[in-house]
Amino acid sequence: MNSINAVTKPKTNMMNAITQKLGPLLGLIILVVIVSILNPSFLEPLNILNLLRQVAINALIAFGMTFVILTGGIDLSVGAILALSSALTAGMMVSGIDPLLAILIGCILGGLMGMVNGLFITKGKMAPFIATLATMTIFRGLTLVYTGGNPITGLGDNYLFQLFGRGYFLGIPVPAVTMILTFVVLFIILHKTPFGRKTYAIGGNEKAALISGIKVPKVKVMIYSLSGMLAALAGAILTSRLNSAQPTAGTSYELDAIAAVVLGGTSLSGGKGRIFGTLIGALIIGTLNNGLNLLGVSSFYQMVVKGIVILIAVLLDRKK
Amino acid sequence: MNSINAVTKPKTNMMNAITQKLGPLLGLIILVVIVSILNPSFLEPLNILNLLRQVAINALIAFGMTFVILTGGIDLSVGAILALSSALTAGMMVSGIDPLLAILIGCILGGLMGMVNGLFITKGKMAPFIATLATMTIFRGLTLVYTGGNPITGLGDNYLFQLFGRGYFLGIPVPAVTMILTFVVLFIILHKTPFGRKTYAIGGNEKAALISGIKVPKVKVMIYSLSGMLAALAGAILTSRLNSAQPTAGTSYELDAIAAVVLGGTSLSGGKGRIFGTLIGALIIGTLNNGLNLLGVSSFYQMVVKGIVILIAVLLDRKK
Amino acid sequence: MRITMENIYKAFGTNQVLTGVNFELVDGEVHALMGENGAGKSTMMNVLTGLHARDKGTITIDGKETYFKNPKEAEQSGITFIHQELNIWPDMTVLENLFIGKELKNSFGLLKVTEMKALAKKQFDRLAVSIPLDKEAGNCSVGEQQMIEIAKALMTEAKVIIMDEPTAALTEREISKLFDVISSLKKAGVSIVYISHRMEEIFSICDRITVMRDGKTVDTKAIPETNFDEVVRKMVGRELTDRFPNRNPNLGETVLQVKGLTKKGQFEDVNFSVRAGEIVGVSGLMGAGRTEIMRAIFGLDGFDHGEIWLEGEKVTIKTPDQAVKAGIGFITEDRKDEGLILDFSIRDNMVLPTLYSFAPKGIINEKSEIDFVNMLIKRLTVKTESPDIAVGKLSGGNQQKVVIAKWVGIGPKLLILDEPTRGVDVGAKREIYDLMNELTDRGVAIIMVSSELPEVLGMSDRILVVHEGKINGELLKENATQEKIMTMATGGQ
Amino acid sequence: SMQPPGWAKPDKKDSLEDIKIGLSVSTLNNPFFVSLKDGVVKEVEALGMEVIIVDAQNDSAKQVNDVEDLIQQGVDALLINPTDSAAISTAVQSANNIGIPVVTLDRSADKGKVEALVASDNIKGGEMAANYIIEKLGENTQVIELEGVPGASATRERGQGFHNVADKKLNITAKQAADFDRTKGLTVMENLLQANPDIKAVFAHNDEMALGAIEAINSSGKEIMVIGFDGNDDALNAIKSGNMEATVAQQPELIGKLAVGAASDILQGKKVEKMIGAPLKLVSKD
Ligand SMILES: Nc1ncnc2c1ncn2[C@@H]1O[C@H](COP(=O)(O)OP(=O)(O)OP(=O)(O)O)[C@@H](O)[C@H]1O
Ligand SMILES: Nc1ncnc2c1ncn2[C@@H]1O[C@H](COP(=O)(O)OP(=O)(O)OP(=O)(O)O)[C@@H](O)[C@H]1O
Ligand SMILES: [Mg+2]
Ligand SMILES: [Mg+2]
Repeated sequence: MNSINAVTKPKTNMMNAITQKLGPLLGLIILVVIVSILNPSFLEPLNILNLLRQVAINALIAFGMTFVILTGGIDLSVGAILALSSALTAGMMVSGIDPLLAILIGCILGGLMGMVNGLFITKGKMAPFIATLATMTIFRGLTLVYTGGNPITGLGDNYLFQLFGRGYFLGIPVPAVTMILTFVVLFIILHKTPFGRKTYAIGGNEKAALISGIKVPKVKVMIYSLSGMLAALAGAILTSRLNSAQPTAGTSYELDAIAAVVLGGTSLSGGKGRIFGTLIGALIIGTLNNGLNLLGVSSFYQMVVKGIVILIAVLLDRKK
Repeated sequence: MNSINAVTKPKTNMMNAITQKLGPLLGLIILVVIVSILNPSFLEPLNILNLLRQVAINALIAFGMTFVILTGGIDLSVGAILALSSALTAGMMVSGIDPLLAILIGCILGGLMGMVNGLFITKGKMAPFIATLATMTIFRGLTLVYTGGNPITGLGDNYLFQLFGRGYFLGIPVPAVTMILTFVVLFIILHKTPFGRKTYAIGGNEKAALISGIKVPKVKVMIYSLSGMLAALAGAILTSRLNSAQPTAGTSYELDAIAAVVLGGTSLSGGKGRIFGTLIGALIIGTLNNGLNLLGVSSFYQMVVKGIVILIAVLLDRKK
Repeated sequence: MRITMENIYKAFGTNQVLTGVNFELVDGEVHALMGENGAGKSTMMNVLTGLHARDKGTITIDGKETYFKNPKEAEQSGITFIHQELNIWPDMTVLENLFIGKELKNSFGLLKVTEMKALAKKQFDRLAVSIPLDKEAGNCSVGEQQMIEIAKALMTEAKVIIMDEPTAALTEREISKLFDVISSLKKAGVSIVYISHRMEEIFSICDRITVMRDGKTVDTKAIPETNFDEVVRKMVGRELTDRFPNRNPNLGETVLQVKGLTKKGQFEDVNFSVRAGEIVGVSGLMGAGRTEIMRAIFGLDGFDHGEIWLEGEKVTIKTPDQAVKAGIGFITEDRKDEGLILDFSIRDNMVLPTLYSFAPKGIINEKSEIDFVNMLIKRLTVKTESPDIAVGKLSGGNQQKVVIAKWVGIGPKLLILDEPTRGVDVGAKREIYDLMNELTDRGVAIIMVSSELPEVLGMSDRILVVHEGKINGELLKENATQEKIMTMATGGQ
Repeated sequence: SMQPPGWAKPDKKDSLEDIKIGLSVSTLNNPFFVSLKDGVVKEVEALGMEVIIVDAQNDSAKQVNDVEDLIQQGVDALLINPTDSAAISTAVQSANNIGIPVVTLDRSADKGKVEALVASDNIKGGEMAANYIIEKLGENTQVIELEGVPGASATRERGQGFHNVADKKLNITAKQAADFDRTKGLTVMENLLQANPDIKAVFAHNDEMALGAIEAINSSGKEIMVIGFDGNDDALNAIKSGNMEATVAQQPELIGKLAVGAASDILQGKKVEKMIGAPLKLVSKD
């Protein structure tokens, strides 16, 4: 018995390691297979391109959320930041500022809003949950004040701006390109630079990180700013896609982003997880949304199915 | 300098202790004073009664949330449980079951939904945030499936049922009476019984609690069940107030409940806080809602003000 | 590097911790810093390295007044601190742990992983540890984690290394390796501040010793000019005649019997028994699996097969509450993480396992609760102003007493003590030993897992030696020696 | 008891000089209701009265609270735009108890005494949309229906009207909720286009979703007729520019205006119609 065990152990260990690394990816593949069997049109190239485009917004927000969650925090304000920065960007465009410049400024403004979160959390020593819950309400309120509850339209017909959300680059939807480029940059930052290590270190053991000379407050402020900036970037894509800024844009996007991060295997208690997982997590959610639509599942049941998928995915992840 | 400090110190300490105990209450009093100066009709008896009635629903949910947060958890599904149990209760009433029996069964069903949360969190070892996020989606979906998206009406005209949400008992709105009775019972449980001590201990240090022989999973399951049951009770009040079950009832009530708990001085990391604070927290939120309406503040600015008040309150609490 | 700290004051709130402490460190010396728990040793070093700001006093380094703003600055100036509390990231790999906050990067700002690996390998070789670099640190035993911390400190090429209880979690083998490293560092001109509660070590490796009491320096002496008793007297403020009390065990019935306990990869075929009134010492090398065995008995982690018998009856213990009901108490090796709720009061901590006995009608009777707590505080001589003080504010020794009190309170049949005196000063240690004696006199059976050989030899009636998850031998007190235990611990007979 | 205690009841009205109108809106996050509110405000100002506005943010329970708060402020008449007609009943009854007249806008109340309902007929609007499609593309055309927020009364009524006609004469190949939201309209439409390549027309329960669907259709390069509901500015522009086929236009400002008129009539003791219709217009390019 014992000798057999000794032999099999490394194997199961390796298996475990593989499923651990591939867990979310495996989930995605299973999902894709099921959906395409039930409705083959899912696999049509145009649908895949659409899917990628739809996923981009959630993925971008979830990338920022990954950093935040890795530090053991949470950012409930991303949806509100998206809405506010989108409204401000559209406002600038309407007032005649060059669209790409407006997007740039919008992203910076988003970053500043994130920075406000970061400062409340570090200087104000507030729990991230409650700090970003409060700023969420504030940013939402400000968006409504700024827009008067009406969408902002008349954004002109700048070609580059339209491309930004609706165009194709080398046959790939521009938002998907943006998402992939952002992913690559963030992947390198997270896994190949000291900043990334610090992110993990803060989430893994904040006190020890502080003692090790990591400027914890600075890193956190940067990470919440990054999260805000990415939300604003997602907002710019949305603005271009809708050719308008919606006052209620991004409602409950924070929950989708958090779900993507968690489905990707990142632990909500911080210090553990990977941004590649988040990409997969976002694709899982996107595939679910797209697939359930294609299958004609009523939106009521869609909610039930989505919740169950999240439960199962996380449970399987825990079991390993 | 030093000697002066040494002399004044004990005093400030006592002051600190007092503001710590009374912090939230002080905040409430300040708020009430400001609102009544700006609009004296705030203090009219009927308005105070209305306020109490309006607060009851949030307070009941927040009481359960207090237990959950004290263990270091969170329950995002309370709003959805409220909606689902309310729909089921109304369904039973329409099908002719005695209204009070229906309410009782509804509360038990709410407790069962909470128990599902508790089991996922303990047996499934899931983070409370993600487990209750998933069940929130599921319960919402089920509510829509059950109601077909339509409100359930035709609840008959049982006098006791109408009293439950709309009536008065000894001149006090019945929901407020329910709230106060529940508060007293929960206060005793939390501060005077072993169960309450265990709740704190789990939040203070779960491992140490487990090793001290506390049945952590059992206590947690009971607490999530309690939270579900209180949400269902709140749902019953709402059903009576609206004389119908609304498929989208309780949307984002979880956030209001969490805000009430945190405003009441309970720490989101668990182990620290008081249910009396939660009552005050709910009254603060209620006063804000009612007061801002009375002052004619536009709903957009109301959101901004509410967010800022939460930030300030929590910041002041941290400073002590 | 020459460091002088003069007349340093430091208070946390109203708690005046350092009250005019003086300390001097010269090149190439190993300087012991001793004192009771809470004397302020760690705090003084935290002030030196900039983790805490001083309230008053001067710090001179190489003749120049220097105040670091944060530990990183101190490290850059050549002062490295191995903290008492392990600074480990359990979810990160050993390699990542070694380089946190000081990763090597190339000109693009990217990590240089190969270089870091090579460097880490070199340090590990020097310390003769063989922990895989890609193992998750959380899967390392406490001892291994301690070695990671030491390696991390050595890597900084520091001129001064402060070691705050570096050996608390180590067994003899690793300790002797560490001592080799210390002497070679000394030869290279590195000076070391060595904080420890293990007396033997101080006299074998240190050059000078500074004793602290109540936030003040009592004395600084060269090691040859002082002796064991003098140091203890200065630390505790009174004479301490013997380190261990006399044991006159009066053995009763067998309380616990473990038969063939096995858990794959952790321990195998563990058989032993403990009698009422007996102290069974459990010794072994770091990571031998002693803690795992105890956790399994207490129902914390399951086991694959085997039987547990209590007072002649076979019992099933799947969860700690069943163990508590059966009359077993477990004092874990990690007091802060598993033993106490640091933010909670002494009272709240002490009554945790006995809550129901104060609430016969469902409501807690606070008066009987307070009486009970006061009785325990008195009986275990916990030094505190009030039972309502948060345990986190007590000194290490007193914290340990609170944990023990918690279990004494249930009226246990069997107490499992895992490293009961880790990080506890000599005075408090003696009090804990007295307490163990008192308990066994009243018929309690005790299992004491300990890495401190003198303690095992001094307190046990019988000694079990664990080697790689198996009990490799059993020694009676009369014929046990350090050498015999070490041989068995390393697999010999 | 179902009545507040005597000591808590407000004092009787002071004077009828300066008339205060209370307006409770279901939400102001939506241009339609913003226009409705604007209509009320303009008319109130024109008549020299005062108005207090509260916004229920689509929460029925909040709306009941809001109405209580309005009553508390001593309004002389209540204009309520209910989030839900069943849920608002109790609030209407509270107003009835104190004798404050209630006019509802856009939706009615199931119970309680409502002096007048000012609304455009959503069911009829749904029918108009279906008939328009039949008229343009003939019977048995494949259509998709984009539904509003599940459970919202506009969703139910517009859907009901549309189905009244379409179930018999059109082929509804798919229907999905897009929550009255432009973003969702876009993604849901993208997905539905994938599953239903042969559809010829889309009926959206509001213009926001219709405009989202149009973005999806444009990037798919297909020719599909989109019909919205509401007639907001964006939609009218889209129709003018030929992007959108048609919309069942409501006149929210008019609804607001008529409601204020009704209220002031009631306060002056004049009789008013129980049901005041605000005309619907089917707006198309031609
Ligand atoms: N961050 C802090 N905040 C408040 N009090 C503190 C803090 N750090 C230490 N103390 C208090 O300062 C006193 C001295 O603690 P310190 O850790 O320096 O003792 P020590 O001599 O290192 O003891 P030990 O031998 O137990 O490690 C203790 O009473 C402790 O409670
Ligand atoms: N949390 C853990 N996860 C996985 N492996 C662990 C864990 N903790 C300890 N181990 C491993 O289990 C083995 C036994 O560790 P254990 O703590 O029981 O040893 P010990 O004899 O008590 O030594 P120590 O003095 O270090 O506490 C070691 O090889 C260790 O690396
Ligand atoms: Mg110390
Ligand atoms: Mg151990």
